[in-house]
Amino acid sequence: MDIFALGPAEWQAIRLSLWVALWAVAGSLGPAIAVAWILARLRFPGKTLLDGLVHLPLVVPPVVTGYLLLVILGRRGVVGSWLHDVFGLNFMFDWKGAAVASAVVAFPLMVRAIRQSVEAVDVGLEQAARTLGAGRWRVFLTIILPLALPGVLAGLVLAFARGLGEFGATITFVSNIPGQTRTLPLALYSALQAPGGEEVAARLCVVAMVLALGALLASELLSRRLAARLGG
Amino acid sequence: MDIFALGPAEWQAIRLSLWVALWAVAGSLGPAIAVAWILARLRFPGKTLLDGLVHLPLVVPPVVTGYLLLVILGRRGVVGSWLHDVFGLNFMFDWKGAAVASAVVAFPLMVRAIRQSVEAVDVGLEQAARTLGAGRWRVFLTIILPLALPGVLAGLVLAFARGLGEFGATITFVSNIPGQTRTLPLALYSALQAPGGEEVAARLCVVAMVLALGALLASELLSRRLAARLGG
Amino acid sequence: MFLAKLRKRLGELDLEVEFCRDAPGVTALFGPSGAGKTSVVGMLAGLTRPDAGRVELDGRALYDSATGVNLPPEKRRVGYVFQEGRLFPHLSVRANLRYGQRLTPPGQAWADFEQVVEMLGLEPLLRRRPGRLSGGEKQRVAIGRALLASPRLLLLDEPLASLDAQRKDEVLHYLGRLRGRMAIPVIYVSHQPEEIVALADAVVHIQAGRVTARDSLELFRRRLAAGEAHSAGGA
Amino acid sequence: MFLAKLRKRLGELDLEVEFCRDAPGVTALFGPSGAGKTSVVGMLAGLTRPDAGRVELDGRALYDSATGVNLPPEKRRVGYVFQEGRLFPHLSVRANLRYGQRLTPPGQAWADFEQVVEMLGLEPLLRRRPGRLSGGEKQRVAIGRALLASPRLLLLDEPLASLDAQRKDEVLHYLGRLRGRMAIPVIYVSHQPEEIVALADAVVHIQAGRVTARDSLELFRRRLAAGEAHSAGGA
Amino acid sequence: QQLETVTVFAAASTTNAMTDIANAYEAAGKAKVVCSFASSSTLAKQIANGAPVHVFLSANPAWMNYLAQKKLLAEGSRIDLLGNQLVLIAPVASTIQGEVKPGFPLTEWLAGGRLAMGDPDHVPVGIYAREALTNLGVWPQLGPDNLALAANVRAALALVERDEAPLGVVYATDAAISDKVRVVAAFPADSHKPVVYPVALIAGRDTVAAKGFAEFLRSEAAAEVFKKYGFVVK
Ligand SMILES: Nc1ncnc2c1ncn2[C@@H]1O[C@H](COP(=O)(O)OP(=O)(O)OP(=O)(O)O)[C@@H](O)[C@H]1O
Ligand SMILES: Nc1ncnc2c1ncn2[C@@H]1O[C@H](COP(=O)(O)OP(=O)(O)OP(=O)(O)O)[C@@H](O)[C@H]1O
Ligand code: MOO
Ligand SMILES: [Mg+2]
Ligand SMILES: [Mg+2]
Repeated sequence: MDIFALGPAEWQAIRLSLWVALWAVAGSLGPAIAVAWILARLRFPGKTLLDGLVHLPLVVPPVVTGYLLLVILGRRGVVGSWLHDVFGLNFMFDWKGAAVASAVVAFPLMVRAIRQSVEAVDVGLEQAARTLGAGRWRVFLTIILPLALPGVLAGLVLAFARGLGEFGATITFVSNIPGQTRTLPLALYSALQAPGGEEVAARLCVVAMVLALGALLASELLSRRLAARLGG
Repeated sequence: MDIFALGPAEWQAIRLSLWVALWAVAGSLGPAIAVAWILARLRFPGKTLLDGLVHLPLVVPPVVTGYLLLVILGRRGVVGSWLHDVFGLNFMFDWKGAAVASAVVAFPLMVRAIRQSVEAVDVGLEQAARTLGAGRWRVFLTIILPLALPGVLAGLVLAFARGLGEFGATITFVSNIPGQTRTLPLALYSALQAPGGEEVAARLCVVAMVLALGALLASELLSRRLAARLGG
Repeated sequence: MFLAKLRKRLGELDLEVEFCRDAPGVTALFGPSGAGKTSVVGMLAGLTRPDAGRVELDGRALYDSATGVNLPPEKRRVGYVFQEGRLFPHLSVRANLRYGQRLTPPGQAWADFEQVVEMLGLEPLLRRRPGRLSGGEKQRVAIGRALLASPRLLLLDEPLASLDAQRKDEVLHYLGRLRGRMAIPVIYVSHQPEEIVALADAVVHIQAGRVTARDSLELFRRRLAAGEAHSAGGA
Repeated sequence: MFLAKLRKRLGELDLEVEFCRDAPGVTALFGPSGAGKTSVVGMLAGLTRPDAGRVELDGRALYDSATGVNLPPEKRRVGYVFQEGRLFPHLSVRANLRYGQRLTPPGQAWADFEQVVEMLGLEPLLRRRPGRLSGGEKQRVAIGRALLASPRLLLLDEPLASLDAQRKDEVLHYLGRLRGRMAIPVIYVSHQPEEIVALADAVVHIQAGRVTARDSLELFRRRLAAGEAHSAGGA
Repeated sequence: QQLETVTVFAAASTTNAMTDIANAYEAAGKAKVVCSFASSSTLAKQIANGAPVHVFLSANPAWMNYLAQKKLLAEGSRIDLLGNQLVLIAPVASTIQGEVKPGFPLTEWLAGGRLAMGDPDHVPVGIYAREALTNLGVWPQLGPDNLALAANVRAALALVERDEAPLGVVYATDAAISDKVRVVAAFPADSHKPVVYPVALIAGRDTVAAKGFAEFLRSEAAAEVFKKYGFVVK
């Protein structure tokens, strides 16, 4: 099997996948950090509920997630119609929708990783910064965020990898449109469904693994660098 | 919508799901702890590769995971035929196969959670136990494991929740057999094929969420208890 | 002027103390482990909220349970040198020192970077990271960092406790230089009589959450000679 | 008899020391922070592997670079009291004490539970968790735990460093009681001359990884009086 | 006495009908019938990997051929059991009226929206739809921007139900299960190869009980059920 014998359609799927996964992590990074910080540092009634909600996409089958996204963010959906009317935003049949699906499914993983690294930041350092005149927000930006960076990075890459593999929610929400929403896993699925498609499927599977492992590896190296910088 | 109006087939799916998810976590706990310990405490060439391999099921679409399981563990599969001939073990069509699918898909989540808590155990305590005459294995059982228990618990519950939601790998690997492999998500899928099935599907979806959230909540409470015991 | 009346329940401990300082100089909080010294200092800095009482600095209330005033730490202008240093590990020594200085409201800054660096001998360390400093160097940087935020009150919580004798002498030397030049009140927490003798102008004895005695330095010396301070927790 | 010749490269530090003890009693390792004291002790316990050298205890080689012998820590029967106690937080004091005792090979146990508990005054603490102990109590438990494993050599790495004066006196008192009754050699690491004067029979001075002097207790006292020990790191 | 068990793999689109028929057969005390419903490709692959199945009902001939090539079908047991009709559907509220015939104004009806259908690369209903639209001469007018290709019929149906797509192509049986869509028109039968659901016994598993059930699938009683759910019985 020659794994480099990829056709143009397959290359398109790969490029699109990377693009979608990149936007998915880029878009969810901010909210994930915010939620992670809230879960790590605040105490409030309903915290366990928030924690549970964040975990939902991990627990619900992706196809169901996709259907819920369709209902909520579709052009006729509550939020979707509003976004469309006010911002001209349209997710249906669009790579942006695929990015949303990937982001939602990967969100819990990102939050978990970031939360753990925020929890590991010494509260003593925050207190020190406060006594030096930094408000909560500045403490967050100048102390917590830089120190939690390795965890943020880990969360980012994990979410990226998970986003690369996202299938069920994507196809249900935004359908399978070449060049728009046919990501690698969708192409892979298509291949598996056709008799004799195993070879193409195997090739795409290898590509998906290589991309994801590459991302994991790169993050490992980067976070070692970061750790070394903190140590030195 | 009356979510308690569940028919016997639905109750069967719920019971089966719980059973399958329980066995999935029970069976993968040992290997997950071992791998987590290896990743947390050992340094060896190829460690990053092992780390990557462990993450694979997170990255690969579940349908593909299911297909690979079918090829490997199916009755004609390399491992599957051997298991069948030597141990009379049979995964196809059987809840055991569903448990394997859930376990494989949830494995990376479990390992991540446990690894982090093992890494948090002070190496100093291990050294202390060593000087008191405990070998590596005893140190693991009497020091690391009890101290990492909250993380093990978190990993267990996360994997349990993920296992409850597993769909793609299960239907691809062990098909959709009532009472054997038709778990909650598969019942949900089947319900969607029927006229007016949306209501049943919605009900099952709510059940799945409640079960998963319940598990998360219980683990939260339990781990707070554990933490309090360690503190006191 | 600086004044503190604090009441706070801390687990088993019922903390209730009162002390003040109306001129620049060093007040030592002296007492055994668990007496509540760190808790007191934390309340002055605004890191812990007292149950009741009042903290006043230069005529402004930092905390007052009667009027409900409770300034957050960043509004108090209270410098705090922690027992463990708490330097920001991701910033160079220079960036650590500048951290609070840059946040000082214009017109309120009295600390000069060059001067503080010179006084604490920090010049050779500026480009290093905290991870590469010895314990004594860390504490000197922590002191400099607190000073450069131009505080109106400086809190030092056992800044020498984790140092060995040599480093202790080194930091003590710098603290001595500091003392002569500072125009703000300083609270110095310790259970080492030698440090107190070397640095303090007045001593507040704290035991089990209560002020058990107040000494001038002279009185404290005499108490020490009579072997009394030892029983209060010193050596 | 106990003998150690150790060589190890530690970052910047080139460690090379040699010392021995042929009778029960306390050898103090005395030196400033960073001298390499903890590193030496870690190599005796088998937690760090030397680059070369030999460690011998009662005629048995624990480590020998010439023959390739390197017993793991659990086979060395070397008791280690760490600077920070390192009690097992999930076990009661009693279970902490029993941990090593239960692992002692039959026939090798010389420590008696009741006796150790009595000697260190641990009776009232037995049911508590380490999280609920004061620093001094923690160190007493750590000492008891090490003793109950019936070691043939006891290592104490600055067991008083994190304690305030009162607790220090308390633990010192127990260590004194211990010293009179122990039939095994003890290595006591410290940079506090008072502790050494109170406990040691002999003193090995270590600076920058080298043995700079060896004193009997008498010699050390004289050196101290002459103000020399101070420059070696004491106060 | 212990009833023999017959295991049936059936295309997901036959879920309701096959469940009813299996229940009826069991009620008659003939055998115990266990059904597994998934997409035909999934089921075929499971059979190819040794799933211990007696009867396979595929939603298209392709996957049955796949098994035949692998010599996994019992000799002479394969027949075409069911047929289905391709229909054009719209949301219930849609006002689109007309006939599906050569050159029908599909793009006009879509009015910039997308046609929801199965992915013609692999979803059987999508393959038929493409063939029909091609024969009717409207396929060339459809670019990627006019299509919403779904992973299965159900997903295509959902897009029309939610009014995300103004029109969709599904089987008559699929249109029948949803009350949120209406059939605009059926595709002419000669516009595409007949939609055929072949059934066969699996090689080495053509037990008496399995044969009995396969026989029952062709009975009058079974035909009633299939028709009820919109299938065409061959
Ligand atoms: N948040 C809290 N809740 C309950 N108890 C507390 C809390 N903070 C401190 N304490 C208790 O209050 C007492 C005083 O603690 P504090 O740290 O102020 O003492 P300290 O005088 O600084 O001692 P040391 O010299 O050991 O630093 C201790 O017994 C401590 O356990
Ligand atoms: N694994 C290591 N790699 C590199 N350098 C090390 C390592 N372990 C210790 N060192 C260095 O060796 C020197 C001796 O450290 P050690 O902890 O033995 O000193 P010490 O005499 O016990 O000091 P203290 O009184 O502060 O405990 C230090 O400079 C330390 O930074
Ligand atoms: O095999 Mo199906 O009936 O197209 O899902
Ligand atoms: Mg304190
Ligand atoms: Mg040391």
